[in-house]
Amino acid sequence: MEYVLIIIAAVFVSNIVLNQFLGICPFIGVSNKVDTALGMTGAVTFVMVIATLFTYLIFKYILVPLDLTYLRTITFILVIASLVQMVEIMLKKISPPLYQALGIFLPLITTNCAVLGVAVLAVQQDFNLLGSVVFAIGNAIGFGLALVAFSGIREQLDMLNVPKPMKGVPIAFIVAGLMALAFMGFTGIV
Amino acid sequence: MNQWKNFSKGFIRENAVFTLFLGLCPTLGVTTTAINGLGMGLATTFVLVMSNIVVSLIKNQIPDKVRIPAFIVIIATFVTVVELVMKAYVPSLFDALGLFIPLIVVNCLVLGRAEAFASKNNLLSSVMDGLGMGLGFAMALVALGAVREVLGSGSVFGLSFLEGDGMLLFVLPPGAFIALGYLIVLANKLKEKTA
Amino acid sequence: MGLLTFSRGGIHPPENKISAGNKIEKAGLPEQVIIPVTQHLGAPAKVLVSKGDEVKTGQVIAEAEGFVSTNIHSSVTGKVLKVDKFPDSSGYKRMAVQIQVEEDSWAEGIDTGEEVVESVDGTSEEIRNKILAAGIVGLGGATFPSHVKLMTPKGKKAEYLVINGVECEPYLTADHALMMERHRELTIGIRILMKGLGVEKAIIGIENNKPDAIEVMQKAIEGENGITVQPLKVKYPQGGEKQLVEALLKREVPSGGLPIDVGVVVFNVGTAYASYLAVQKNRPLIERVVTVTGKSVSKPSNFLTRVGTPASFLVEKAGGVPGDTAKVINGGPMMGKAVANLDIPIVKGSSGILLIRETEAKRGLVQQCIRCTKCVSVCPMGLEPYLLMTQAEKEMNDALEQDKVMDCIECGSCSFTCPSSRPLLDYIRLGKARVGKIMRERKAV
Amino acid sequence: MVTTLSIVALLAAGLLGGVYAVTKEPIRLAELAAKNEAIKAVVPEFNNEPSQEFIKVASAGDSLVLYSATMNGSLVGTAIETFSNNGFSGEIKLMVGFDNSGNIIDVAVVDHAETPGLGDKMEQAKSDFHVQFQGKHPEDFQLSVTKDNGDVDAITASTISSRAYCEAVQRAYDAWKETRAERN
Amino acid sequence: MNKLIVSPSPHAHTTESVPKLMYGVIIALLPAFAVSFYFFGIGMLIVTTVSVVSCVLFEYLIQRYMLKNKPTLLDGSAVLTGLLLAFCLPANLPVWMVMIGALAAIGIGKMTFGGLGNNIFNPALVGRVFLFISFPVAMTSYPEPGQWLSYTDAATGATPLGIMKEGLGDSTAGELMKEVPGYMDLFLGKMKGSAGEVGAIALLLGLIYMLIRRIITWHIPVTILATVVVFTGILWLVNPEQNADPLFHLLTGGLMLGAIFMATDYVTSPMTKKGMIIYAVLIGLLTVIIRVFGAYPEGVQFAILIMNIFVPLLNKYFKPKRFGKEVKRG
Repeated sequence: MEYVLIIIAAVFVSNIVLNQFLGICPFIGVSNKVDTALGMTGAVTFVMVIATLFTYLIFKYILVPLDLTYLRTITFILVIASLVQMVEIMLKKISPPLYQALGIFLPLITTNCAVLGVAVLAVQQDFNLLGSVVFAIGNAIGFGLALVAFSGIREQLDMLNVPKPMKGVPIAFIVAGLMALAFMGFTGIV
Repeated sequence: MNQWKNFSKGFIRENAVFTLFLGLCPTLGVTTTAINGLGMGLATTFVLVMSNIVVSLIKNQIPDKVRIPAFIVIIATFVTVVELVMKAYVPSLFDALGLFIPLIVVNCLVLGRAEAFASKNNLLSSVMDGLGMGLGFAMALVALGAVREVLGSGSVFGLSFLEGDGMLLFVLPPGAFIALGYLIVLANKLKEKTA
Repeated sequence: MGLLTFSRGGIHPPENKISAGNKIEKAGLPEQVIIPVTQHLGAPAKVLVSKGDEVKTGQVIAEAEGFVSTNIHSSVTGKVLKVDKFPDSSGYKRMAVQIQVEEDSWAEGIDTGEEVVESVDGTSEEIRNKILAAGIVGLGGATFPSHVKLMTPKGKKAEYLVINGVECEPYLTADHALMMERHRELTIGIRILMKGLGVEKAIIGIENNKPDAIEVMQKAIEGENGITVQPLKVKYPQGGEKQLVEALLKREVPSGGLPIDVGVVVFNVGTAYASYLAVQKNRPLIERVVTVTGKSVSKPSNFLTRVGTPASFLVEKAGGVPGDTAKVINGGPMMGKAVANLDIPIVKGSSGILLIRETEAKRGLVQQCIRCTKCVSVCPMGLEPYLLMTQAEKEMNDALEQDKVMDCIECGSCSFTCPSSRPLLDYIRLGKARVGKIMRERKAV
Repeated sequence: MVTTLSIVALLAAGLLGGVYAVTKEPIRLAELAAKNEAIKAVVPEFNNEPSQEFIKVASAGDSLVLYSATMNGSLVGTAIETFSNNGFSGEIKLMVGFDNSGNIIDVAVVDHAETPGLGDKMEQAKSDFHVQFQGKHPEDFQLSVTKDNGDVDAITASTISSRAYCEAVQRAYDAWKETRAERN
Repeated sequence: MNKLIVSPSPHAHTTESVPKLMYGVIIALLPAFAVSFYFFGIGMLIVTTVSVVSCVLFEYLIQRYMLKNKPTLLDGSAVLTGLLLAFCLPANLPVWMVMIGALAAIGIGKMTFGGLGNNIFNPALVGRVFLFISFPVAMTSYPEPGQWLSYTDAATGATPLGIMKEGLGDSTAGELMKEVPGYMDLFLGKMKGSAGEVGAIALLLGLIYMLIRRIITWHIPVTILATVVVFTGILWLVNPEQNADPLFHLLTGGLMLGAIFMATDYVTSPMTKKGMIIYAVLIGLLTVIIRVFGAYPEGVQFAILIMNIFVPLLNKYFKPKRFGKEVKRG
């Protein structure tokens, strides 16, 4: 039950994009088409969960015992960067179709602050190992939900007559704002 | 002249937030007030200038293959420096900016400048570029913070001019997105006029 | 349980069947006729006559060229004035034969008598040949050569013959009049078509707004084996063959397919009547019933008209062009074509000439789509016209194809129903043309 | 290639180690100062280091921290860091100061996530909500909102936040009572 | 002969038009307006007038001076937005707040996207939620019904839903029911609430009118209400002490107004029947989830806005049943 609540909270109540402002760049950048958004979601989920798992272990069993917590930021980003590299190489070998689908998104993920953000939040909030992984899964779902819904809206906007000055990024922000406004309805359900 | 260009382009023409749409997470996340915006902007500027300096100094020593990891290490180092210094000397601001200080590491603006500018230009240009881009970024954050503060809390830089509250929406996440959306439109108009 | 009808969408435009109940009148002979050699879908027929030739009524003046093509006959007796390009019903200049009318003397071998010949002789092949020789095409408007439809493709089996007596277009009453006055001949025509197809069962579908026709036909088929009359709920476009087959048999013709894919062949009542004349009387298709109507028309009528008669001749007969006429339509208001003038000739596919007043003809100001979903809910093919229109506008051809633009039957229900007066069908046609071209090119590769 | 990267990493580590060493003490002091600041807000003037002299009391699966403030060695007040999990948006952390007979001196908010404009009025800087607690003794001042027949006037349109606030104060008082013997 | 018009088929057109549809909805809102005028008097009139006038004015100004389009005021959509916005505000809301709400509704919710037909979110709801988040205190103090000319502070307070939300936990639903008006009053609209959302009976009349005139179909409103009844019914059966009964949920708050007039907004609801049903079921579920588990006593406005987000996806993945897919060729 506790884990279900973690997921609900991460997906709806404090959605990583709409409430925490993490991962805005891909949210704005990779959301023109629903298909791309789905691909990005897959890639982010993959990396986010693995990265959170690794960083959690490193933090708990290396940095904390050695009193090196001030190296958190630098360690985490290196872990994530090398993870992305490894995932890329492995995917290419193990599952070319999956690589085809996710490959182009992988390099973008290194600088996706949602991944680093979730890793940092997971250790900050003192979850246990399973809790951290569940937390990462929840946030990945939250990211995906916002991204895919948003891309649906943008696909529709492409077919409508958005005023010229609003086209592109500005209207995307307004839509994101209104999405965040709607999501405020979830306040307090967990 | 040339250096002035390197410096000034970051304000409007290549403004990180309004034109290049980089570093949006902190832009939205910390700008509940103008002060927070300024703090974040300056912290980012520091990291940006320092990493630009280091990168332009050692650009010839770094093999291409490990360029990106090296840059990330350099940036992360300066981010941690900022983190520690702020924690020690301005703890309240550090609390307000929270998670977004470590996240400067993944601010595409910083890595982007290191990669696109500092690794190809000399020291002085890189400093000017970092300073301009950073201050432009800070300016955008202050602008957004000011708008949100005025509308949301009825105050500017903490000075209250309104009895009671403003439109709370602007302090909250939806207001951040909406205010930024309209600011970008405004900046575009401005750009058209200056161009 | 209510009456049968098709399941998706549909609309109820005002019926305006002003000329219903009027007897079929002979239109008589005009001074000149212009007979296009393309009055059917498929390849134009090859002209056999030239300027100065004397032709007799019912004589072949152009010959089918290829499988999907059919014969063209002279509808009058007289002298060929010209073989040239004339504007056809849609305004395009097409090859046609202009004949100065002298008299009405029929070519040899044609039985011009009125007595009904009951017994249907000959094999199905002989029937097909007679139908080809008589130049019969689908008279519902599609003008697809009928002999082709009678050839069941390999691997398919025809099970039902469906006779289309729906006449769902507002205003038009030609089929209605035919059922009322030629029910006997019609029934024999159905028998002929059944034999030609080798099917045991035939269903005549008639909309419920023609109770007299239903009654008459029910009487006419008494004692016939395997023929039934099925009254249908009034709903446009029930006359579309896919809709009709679904309404009667609950079978859905697959996307991109033909009724024969579900074991059905559909013929219009007019075609069945023409088949009777062709097989039993050797009479080629040179005349048909044409409704001339309109709210201001003084004598709305159903004319038995020779092919090639100028529309103006018929309109004069119906009392002349009313002063408030703003639009002339060749066909019904939903699918007919607006024409630029009345010089166009009546052809095999002409079911009516409709004169519309200014108030009716006006299209509303096109406004923004408000996504009211009315077009989606009326589309009989289950398409999304609002979406197809935008996709066509933005030339999103892949999306158009994916969203089945080619399934559109161009019934116009969407444009009819749009409260924003958006030209949905216009754009969808454009999209169909583009996607059709792409698909053909792909096939060619 | 690997060497350059190692050198870069080594230099980075060196720099960081240096900065860390320099800032370590200021960071500790800053954290202490923050705590003392909160304690100072709710108890009379003291001259000890209450943030160093604390006891923990278990309560509702978590623990409260009691800080004793002394002036020249005699107890002038107890600051209790308390909480409620029933806030509008989760946990609320308060610092409640008690005098030696159990009267509330003042209440300050340490941390909360309540809605701006509504629940956040519980902060001292934003409204006078806290004033009504000053000088009251929980034994004869019912620590619940008037709607629930208590003595606390709730923040407008924020009954839930007000309730949580009362709950946290009550929890602090319970802890104060429980540890009374042990402190004196 | 005059010059003939030549245009592609069809040559017949419906007599419906956008203004007719919009004014049809406005007519359907009149009974609810009458009820709420009866209970809230002059304040209701002021809020409604200000809201409608500001919406029309903002739309005109934005079209004229910012978008530089030809203003399309007469389509009635701005009037409708203004009415709907006013209907979900307390009758004692300060005039300037109403104007801000109208600006948010028309400016952000509608014209930013290009005006009628382009918006993703229901404009009236954008205005309403904007105000609700921005001015939470003013937006949650409702006047007692039956005050005609002015409202006294003492007689303002929470809606029946608000009383239920705050009371449950410490009291049982049965005890709380004594603090709210009886069912008959709830049905007729005699309760604290937003100006136009009281008066279930009047709103239902509006629904019937719109169904008869075929302005909307039953799918969305009926499904939402049914979902709410089923879901709250289950909760009530499981624990009647801590959950209000389905009838209470049905008659209170903005549920009727939302289900009948807001969720059915053409522009922001799905295009297919299947999509509509899913959309409506989820609105019903979210409404109850927010009401029962969330922080706010009322959830229908949020629920509709949330589902507005997913309408493009519903449209993308729930297509109408195409003709002739079932039978495979050959």
